[in-house]
Amino acid sequence: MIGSLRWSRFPSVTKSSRYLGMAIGIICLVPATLGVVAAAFGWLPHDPLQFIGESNGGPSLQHFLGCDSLGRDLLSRLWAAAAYFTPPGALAMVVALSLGVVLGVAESLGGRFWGAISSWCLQVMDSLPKFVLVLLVAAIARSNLIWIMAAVGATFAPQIAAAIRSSVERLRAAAFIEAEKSLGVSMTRIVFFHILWGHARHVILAQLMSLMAYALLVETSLSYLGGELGVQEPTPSWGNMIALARDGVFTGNLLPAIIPAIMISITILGFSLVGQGLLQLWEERA
Amino acid sequence: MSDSTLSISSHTLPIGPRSDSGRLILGLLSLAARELIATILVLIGASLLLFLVLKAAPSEDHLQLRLGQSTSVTAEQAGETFASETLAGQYVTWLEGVVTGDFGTSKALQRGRPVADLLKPAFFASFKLLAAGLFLSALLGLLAATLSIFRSRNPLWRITLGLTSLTSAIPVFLYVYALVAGGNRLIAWGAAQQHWQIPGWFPLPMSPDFVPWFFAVLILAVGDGSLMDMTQRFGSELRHSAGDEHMVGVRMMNISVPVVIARGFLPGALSHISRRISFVLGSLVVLEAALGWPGLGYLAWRAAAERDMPVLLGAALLMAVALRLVLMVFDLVGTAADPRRRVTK
Amino acid sequence: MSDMALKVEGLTIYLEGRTGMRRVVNKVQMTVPMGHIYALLGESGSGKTCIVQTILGLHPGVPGVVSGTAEVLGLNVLEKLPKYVELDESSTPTAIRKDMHGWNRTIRDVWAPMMGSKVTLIPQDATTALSPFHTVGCLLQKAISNSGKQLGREELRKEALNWLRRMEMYDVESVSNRYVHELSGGMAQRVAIALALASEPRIVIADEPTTGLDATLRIQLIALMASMVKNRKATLFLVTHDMDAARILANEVAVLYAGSVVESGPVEKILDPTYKPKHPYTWFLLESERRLLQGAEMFKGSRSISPPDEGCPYIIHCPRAIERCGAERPTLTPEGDEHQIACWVEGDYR
Amino acid sequence: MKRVLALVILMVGTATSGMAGLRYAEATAPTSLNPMLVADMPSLRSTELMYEGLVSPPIAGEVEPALAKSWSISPDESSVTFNLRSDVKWHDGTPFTAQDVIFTIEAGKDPRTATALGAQFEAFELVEAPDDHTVVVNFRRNVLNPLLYFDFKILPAHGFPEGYVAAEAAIESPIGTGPFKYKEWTHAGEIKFTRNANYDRGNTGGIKEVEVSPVPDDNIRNELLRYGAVDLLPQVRPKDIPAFEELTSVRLYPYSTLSYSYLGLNFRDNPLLRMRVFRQALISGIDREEMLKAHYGNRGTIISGPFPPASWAYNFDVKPWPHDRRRAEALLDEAGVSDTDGDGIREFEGSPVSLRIVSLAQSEVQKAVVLDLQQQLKNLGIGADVRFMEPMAWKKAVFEDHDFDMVLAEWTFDNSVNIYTLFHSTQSGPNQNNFGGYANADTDRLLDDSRDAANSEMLRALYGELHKQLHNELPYLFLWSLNRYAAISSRIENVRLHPFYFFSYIADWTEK
Repeated sequence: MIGSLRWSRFPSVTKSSRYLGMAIGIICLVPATLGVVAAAFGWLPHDPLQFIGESNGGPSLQHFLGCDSLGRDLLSRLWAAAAYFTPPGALAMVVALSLGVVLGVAESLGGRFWGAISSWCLQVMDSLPKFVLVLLVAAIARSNLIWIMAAVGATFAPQIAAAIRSSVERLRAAAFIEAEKSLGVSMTRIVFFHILWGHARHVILAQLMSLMAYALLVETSLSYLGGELGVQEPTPSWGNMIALARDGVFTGNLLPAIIPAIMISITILGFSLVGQGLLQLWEERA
Repeated sequence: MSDSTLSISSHTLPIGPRSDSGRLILGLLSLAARELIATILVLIGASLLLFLVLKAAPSEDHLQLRLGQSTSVTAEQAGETFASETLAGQYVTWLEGVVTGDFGTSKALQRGRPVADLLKPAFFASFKLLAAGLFLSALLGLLAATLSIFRSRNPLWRITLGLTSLTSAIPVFLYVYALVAGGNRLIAWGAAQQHWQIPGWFPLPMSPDFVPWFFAVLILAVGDGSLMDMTQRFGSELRHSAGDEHMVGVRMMNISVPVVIARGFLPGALSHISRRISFVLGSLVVLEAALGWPGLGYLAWRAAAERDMPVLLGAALLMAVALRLVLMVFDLVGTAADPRRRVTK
Repeated sequence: MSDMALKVEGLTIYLEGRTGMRRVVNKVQMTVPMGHIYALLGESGSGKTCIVQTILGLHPGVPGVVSGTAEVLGLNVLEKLPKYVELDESSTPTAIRKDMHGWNRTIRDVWAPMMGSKVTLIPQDATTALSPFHTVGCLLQKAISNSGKQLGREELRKEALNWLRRMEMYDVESVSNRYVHELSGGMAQRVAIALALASEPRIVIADEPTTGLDATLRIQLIALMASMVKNRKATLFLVTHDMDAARILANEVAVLYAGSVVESGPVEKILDPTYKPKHPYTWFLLESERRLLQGAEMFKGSRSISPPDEGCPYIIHCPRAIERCGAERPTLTPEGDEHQIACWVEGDYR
Repeated sequence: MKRVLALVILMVGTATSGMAGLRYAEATAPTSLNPMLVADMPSLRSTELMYEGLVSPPIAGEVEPALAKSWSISPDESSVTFNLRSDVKWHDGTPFTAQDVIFTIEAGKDPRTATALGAQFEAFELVEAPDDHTVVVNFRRNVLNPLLYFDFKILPAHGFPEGYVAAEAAIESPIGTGPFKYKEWTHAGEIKFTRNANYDRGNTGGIKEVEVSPVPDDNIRNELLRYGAVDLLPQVRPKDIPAFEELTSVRLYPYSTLSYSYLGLNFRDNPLLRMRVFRQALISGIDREEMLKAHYGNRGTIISGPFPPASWAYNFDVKPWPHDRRRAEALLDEAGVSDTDGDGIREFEGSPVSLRIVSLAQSEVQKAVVLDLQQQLKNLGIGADVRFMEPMAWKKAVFEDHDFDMVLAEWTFDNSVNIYTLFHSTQSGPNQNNFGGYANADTDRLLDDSRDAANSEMLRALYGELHKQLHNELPYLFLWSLNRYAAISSRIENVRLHPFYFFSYIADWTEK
């Protein structure tokens, strides 16, 4: 900053507000994480599939959040849904990361030919609306969440690739890559150590966070809409829980619909806030 | 510039001793021509990708791609001929049909009806909704971004902006659910209490009349993270644009600062909007499906649920075409606004 | 109106860094008479740019000016400036709430009427510092009309082309239709000089105008600037680490080290290699230059700045520091006519 | 507050006034407007608006003249001669002649026509037209009540130059002779009909237009009727009935449809389901009474056999299998289906038992029933996967691909309660009604006999026998028959409903 005149009229976001945002984001992710942990260690209060309580029963000591219209424990279903979503969600991240890294590196460092090819591939992927591509895969794979999430991951590859490309561009501007190359540092090392880890780490992480938010959005939307595209009953998903409890507003049983709705919203908010915080960290560093 | 995905960042424009506007128009025309070619290439790729995804399906769904409108042969015969072709042949046959506006016939939604018949009216309804949603989203995002910068010290505004993030994290389908269930209940309750009359568009999802339509646009503009994304991106674009080094020179020369900020802001903002379209199209599908409104998104969802592949493919392709064209236009506008994007060689 | 173009007194500036408040400029004194060319000499990071920013009102939020005045053409621009830093009893600076409205108001009321007409700037890197959205011709026309002249469209255009010709450029029609990023570095810098002078300013502030240019171009530009400024009888406040430029252009020089002026006076007294410098830092600068030219052995080690809170800022590197230098801060004291020096050690250095 | 809202409303336009005609909402859009291809109730109801048969839809075994003015049955009941109306025109203006009747029957018999009415047309042998307004239909064999075979709708011969009704013809410019003309099928799935000005059978009704719109959400459908956005719901959920009873703007019309719900079983490739003991174990293990109470507020009857309990054919001597968990478990063990590895799921021949249940994703109630069923099966130690599907996909899976083990569905019958196509082994091809591929020689024999029954006493006896046999044999797991209510705005008057075809008397309805 010192050295050349700059007129920055707007002060950048203060540190405290950024960390506040990230902290809120992490807090928002706590309920879902609790669910994943509880399900993984078998700490669910009840079997999420068993009809054990009273239909539309209210909260009680037995059932902390009450029961749905079939008498299944709501809390157990909420947590089990988080656990059920996690592995496919992680798969989406893996697919997006691997595809994005390969294409992004090929595009920005692969020379004319491979650069053009992978840039074309990325543009093709980007020109198809993400959700529609997911719908197509869902229609073929029926309600197999693994395939759906793999498709979500694939549609996010351009974002990851873009993060890598912009990192490479910045490093290029700093004549960093050329310098390293001339020093005989291997390409793999440049790519993985300097670009991916050293420079693009935060922005890739931020993109992965927004991918998770989007994946959750897609899964719950599909499960809510039904049509054998999302998660099918009786497997719990926050989306199909709301779908089954839709009557609530008309019959006065609001809880089974509202609680999953809150879960969806805060979890998506959590992912977005954490992603945003990471992105701001990155922008500030650059 | 931050990480802009979609912008094709460097264009070569010829420089001659012409006036600026002449140069600009000439340059933009040649750029448009080149972008059109690129767009066509990308669209061919997109259709290939869709076709291959469908071929990868374990079922016989892909045979539904056969041509359906020709009357000289029956549908079964056409399907058999189609199935007997090679993979490349099938693709070419299908693409040929698509280019001439023959997307085949619906297999489940309205069996026997040409897909193009279903898509055409749906497209315009959806396009209106999409454009309005994006516009509103951009407008609200710009407003929030500006406020977040100028009023960043005011705790009240910061809380308001935090709440904006919160509202934006709510998925579209939840908004629709709340609107349909809660809105109808509210209207019915008010009517029962004689506070107001039952409006013509009641109950909500029935017709895209103006009021429900406006609510739908609002949902599209806010939900699924749209508003949050816009606010954040616009904010960072604005900061970049306003904090750019040239602002020193601009201010020292008494050139209008807002105009320069706007010109620096526009290309980046447009590229963010065009990236957002892909997501908003997804929200549109959910919105229309949840409301049951006629439109491209509704068709796409119904087609996916009923496994009506010709309709789904047609909808996907149509959306891809629209998306690419809008992208192209935005890129041209961005290039016109910022001379730095017209790199001379 | 005072006959001083620029008068800075006791200017102290704090910046908010990652680790907290940092003092970058410490009680700087400068007076630049009308029509003079004044060079502020110092290495990177010594606080030159910060001083310019504060004088020009280019840095909101950040400058925590605690004390001092800066009069530009007799107007104390810092008078209405809202304070962003205050000192407690133990002189520890703390940031206080930044007042955007007050800042904007000050810019509008104080700076805006002067900037671009009475006071102009030659930026360090013209390719990035000028508006990328306007062609060169357009910018020049704007600058010319900033001077208050009432000219018609065609006259404006002609005058703009004249300015380009004055800057020894060819094919001026074509150049005036280009954007700044389409020019080479040297051309852009010429345009920047033209822009700074076209509005007939009283003061031109040049922020390292020759940095980043190759040697031949640098000399050319310095010569050009010298003739242009002298012809127009403008005051030039030159901020640079380029001693040649200072030698050729300036009447007076101030040497800045770590935010403090260590020596100031007529250029021939301070920057003459044959003249014995008074301050060890000035000597260091000149000696470095001499050794470089003669191919002698260079100084070892870095001169990176980490000035102590108290005492002479140069104490770490100073070969003749005495006890007093560590305890008490030297002030500028007159040393012959118009020559001032901040050093406790009496007598010439070497 | 009031003023602001009034302003909004003014901007929006006034409410429901000015909307003439009858609007009704179905859960799913009709899939076909061709009566030959109709396979679901929404389509059946909408085709009833447009088409007519030779005789009116039978009610209590009686028919009235429709396209035929009069008829005479040959003494041996082997042929019927119809005198057709000569003043009837198709909606496109072409006159209606005997050729149309001949075409319809020929097309119905044509194997290329994908119709579910094949068995009905199978009964006809020779159709002749002595002149343009006379048709003689000969039966393949003697039938009990020949007129009841003529409730099919007549299609225009000039609309189908190929000579049969292709599956693609589902909506190709449908033309009929009925009281309403097809106007348009919007891409939203709404179908609009306008009054056929040429229709004159001496009716008194005055409804100008009919519009059907698909509204999948039960609650929204109810709200629509409650606030006058539609005028008619063909069927309301039992649990919503109390709410409608309170409203003065809506009248409930109970109509005893001849219908029941069942779990269809696929006999094709599941060796377990082919075992009668296993099926009996299932019917004993499922608590149907509890389900009826929990999900339908007990508005229905548990059934024991293949006939709707409101029909003349239902054998009340046969009692439904009682819920008996212990018996079910004993039967399962007897069938060799037992839990050998103690994981709660029984194994059969070494592999765990798992059934694929397919259901329409139509409503929450239906979903709840299926999930309840799944849970009950699980409690019996039988695993079950559920797939909720959209209508067309469901139809394809069940009727074409036979890709299921168990399906929750419902049959609605006309007065003849002819179950021949449901259980006869010859009716198990694609798109035919015996989708489960059930084949049993005894059942086939009884069905054949019943088709040839000489008089109604005999038929009743044979059906009683059949009822008993199928009760034991369990080709379906028979569940219950629900009480039906149509809810119609009190704006519509003079309403009379046909229990099966529903809109048969709409030409007499009037609107206020």
